[in-house]
Amino acid sequence: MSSTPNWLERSLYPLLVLTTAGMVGALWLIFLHAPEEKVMGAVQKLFYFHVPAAIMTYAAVAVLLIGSIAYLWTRDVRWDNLSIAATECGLFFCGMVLITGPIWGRPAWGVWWTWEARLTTTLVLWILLAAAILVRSYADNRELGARLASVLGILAAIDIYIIRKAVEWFRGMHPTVFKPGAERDVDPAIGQAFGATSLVFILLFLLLLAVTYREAQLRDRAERLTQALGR
Amino acid sequence: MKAPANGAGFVTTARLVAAKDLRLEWRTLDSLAGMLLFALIVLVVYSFAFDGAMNRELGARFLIPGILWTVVTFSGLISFSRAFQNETADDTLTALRLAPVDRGAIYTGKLLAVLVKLAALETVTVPLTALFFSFDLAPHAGPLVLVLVLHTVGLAVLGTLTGAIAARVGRGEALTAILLLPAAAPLLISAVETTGAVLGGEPLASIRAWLLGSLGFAMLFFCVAVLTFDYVLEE
Amino acid sequence: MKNYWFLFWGYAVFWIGLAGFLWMLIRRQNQTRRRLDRMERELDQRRDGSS
Amino acid sequence: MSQGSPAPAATAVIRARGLEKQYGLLRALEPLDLAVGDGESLAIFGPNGAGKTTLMRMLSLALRPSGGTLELSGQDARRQARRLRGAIGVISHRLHLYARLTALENLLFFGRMYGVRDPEPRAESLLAELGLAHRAEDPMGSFSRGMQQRLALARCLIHDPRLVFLDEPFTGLDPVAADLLRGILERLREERRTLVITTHNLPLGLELSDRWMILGGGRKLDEGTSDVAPDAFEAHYRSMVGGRP
Repeated sequence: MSSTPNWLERSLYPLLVLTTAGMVGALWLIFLHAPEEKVMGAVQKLFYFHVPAAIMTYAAVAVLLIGSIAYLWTRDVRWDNLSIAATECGLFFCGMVLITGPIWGRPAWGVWWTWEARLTTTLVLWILLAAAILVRSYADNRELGARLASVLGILAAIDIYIIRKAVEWFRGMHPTVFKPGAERDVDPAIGQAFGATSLVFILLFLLLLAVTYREAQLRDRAERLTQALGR
Repeated sequence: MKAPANGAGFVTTARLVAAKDLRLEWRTLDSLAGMLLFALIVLVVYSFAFDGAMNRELGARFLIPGILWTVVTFSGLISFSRAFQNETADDTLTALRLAPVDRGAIYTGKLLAVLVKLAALETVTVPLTALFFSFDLAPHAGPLVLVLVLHTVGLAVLGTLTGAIAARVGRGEALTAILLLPAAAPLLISAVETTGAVLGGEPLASIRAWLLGSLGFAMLFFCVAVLTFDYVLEE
Repeated sequence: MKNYWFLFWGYAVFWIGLAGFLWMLIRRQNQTRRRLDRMERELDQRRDGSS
Repeated sequence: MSQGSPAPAATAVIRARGLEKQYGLLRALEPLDLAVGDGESLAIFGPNGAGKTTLMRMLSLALRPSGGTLELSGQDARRQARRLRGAIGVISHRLHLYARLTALENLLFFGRMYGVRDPEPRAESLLAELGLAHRAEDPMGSFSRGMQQRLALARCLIHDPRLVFLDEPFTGLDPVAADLLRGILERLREERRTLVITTHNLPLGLELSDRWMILGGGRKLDEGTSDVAPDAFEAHYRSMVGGRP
């Protein structure tokens, strides 16, 4: 019964191949096609991974918000599985942003960390996502954990928007590589490399989401089987 | 046979729950005693960390807001996590669930009780902070009260919700802190900013945007809490 | 030129992180699958035994 | 022994179809059909872990079912939950009372929560009836177990519920308190309230009910009417649940 691959499992390998191929292409564009940026120098190339990872973090939060609301509405575990997958992927991308950020920030700003708008937001988001996983593991049954984590998911999604605004207001010094007015000055190759990497990251996000979702599904089935066997 | 009793309305329920909680608190001083002692200890530790000379040199607006809000936030955690732990002893939480009332109103009642406790805490700790770190409270009293009330309400709105979530999985202050503090980040930033401005003698108009922002934050999350509380309370 | 080291480490950390995440996912999934297989075999045996 | 006689559809106060509960790992209750008529009294028997408490909690709208439908007084329980709760009273082995509030304060708090118009006289008459009037101003925590259970009964009845659920109400009661409770339950039956009761005391359960149901391993094993000889029923019960208590 469990050996029957569903559409999710079947899409996994094409997605993996596509992502890998895309990644190779993106790396070629980043390192061999796009020129070195004049002001920031070589480290600027971190931008091609740092920014798409940040965008995917927000995408994961959006998926989490949808999954949370839909679960509370329908009480269908499939939505909760989606929330679990989105939380885990969000945590991964968020962690990558948090690590690549300071590595870029050190040579660019001269410090590893500042309490700046996006850094603060990202750190807070990471804690909130980790807390949602914590609450799930503390809950003594799946249903309660799913419900509480869904409430937290909604809370985190709304909150992250506000925190972003608040801290921006408070102090913002994040580099903006594309300034809306100055877009014409940027070498088109930089734009191409960035666009390609973003597409590859979308594929990567979908791939990771599929894997984590599939795992949540398997765990569900394992629980049901355990119960069918009388524990 | 009589028709089934229709449960109490939203406001009545909130008032009943709050009055019940405060009566219990008054009899046991369960959370208030802990809150006050904890606040006192934090203040003493701060007095080791920052001596009076440093504070006089910098002026009240630089050190005091941080001290004040860490004291309020961390002592507040005790009342947030106790708000629902006090319903576990004889499973009165189920009794509340069985009542034909809006569950958002139960949350509101708990929030009101928490707010009264926090107000009591602040009336003691704020003058005490002024005393310990020797600055003059009197000229800023009015604006300071406004700032305190506004941000305390916002903190309690989120704190009561996260405290309930922590209590539902059988955890106390630690989990409440993990859930609350990141979520309340914008509020804490605003609290420290505006308190500093007020203590620095700046006019309220200069921090109008912050105050309105905090008010909006509190109202938004109050609505979120009332709407989602059914799911938190559900067995 | 120091900047090249930051560039190198930035990408290295990303790949290490991704590999670690994938490794964790695959390991967890294999565990779950093994558990599932074991239970399914047991279920089949019970069916054979009872019929 | 099976004389399954579901109550006529028109007068059913509780009607469950395929009601079930699943807790992640384990299924606490298999899909179950149930109908209890107006003014009828149903006794639910079964060993520990049979799913009695889960069923009671779902019927009293404390616990949300995983599947199936539940109608109380002909209304969908999920949609009308809040209104229907006003007609339900619950007694369980947990007291659902505040130890630090006095007997009277406990009753007044819950009476007001249920929207009882004039709770003071009602609370006082309940306290008098249950022999607690002299302790009305004492905190519940200072009571003996039997008195606490009586106060829990008063709390359950403060809003005059039409449907009363009693989950092991006799557990931990001394003989005097048990007799008092039995008298009150008899009176509730005379008043044509609908009762659902779980107990390990088979003769007592049969005496207090019109129909019975045996649960085991999360499913309904058998049901019938209570006009049977207690000894014969006990033998039947043992054969059903396999000798377990």
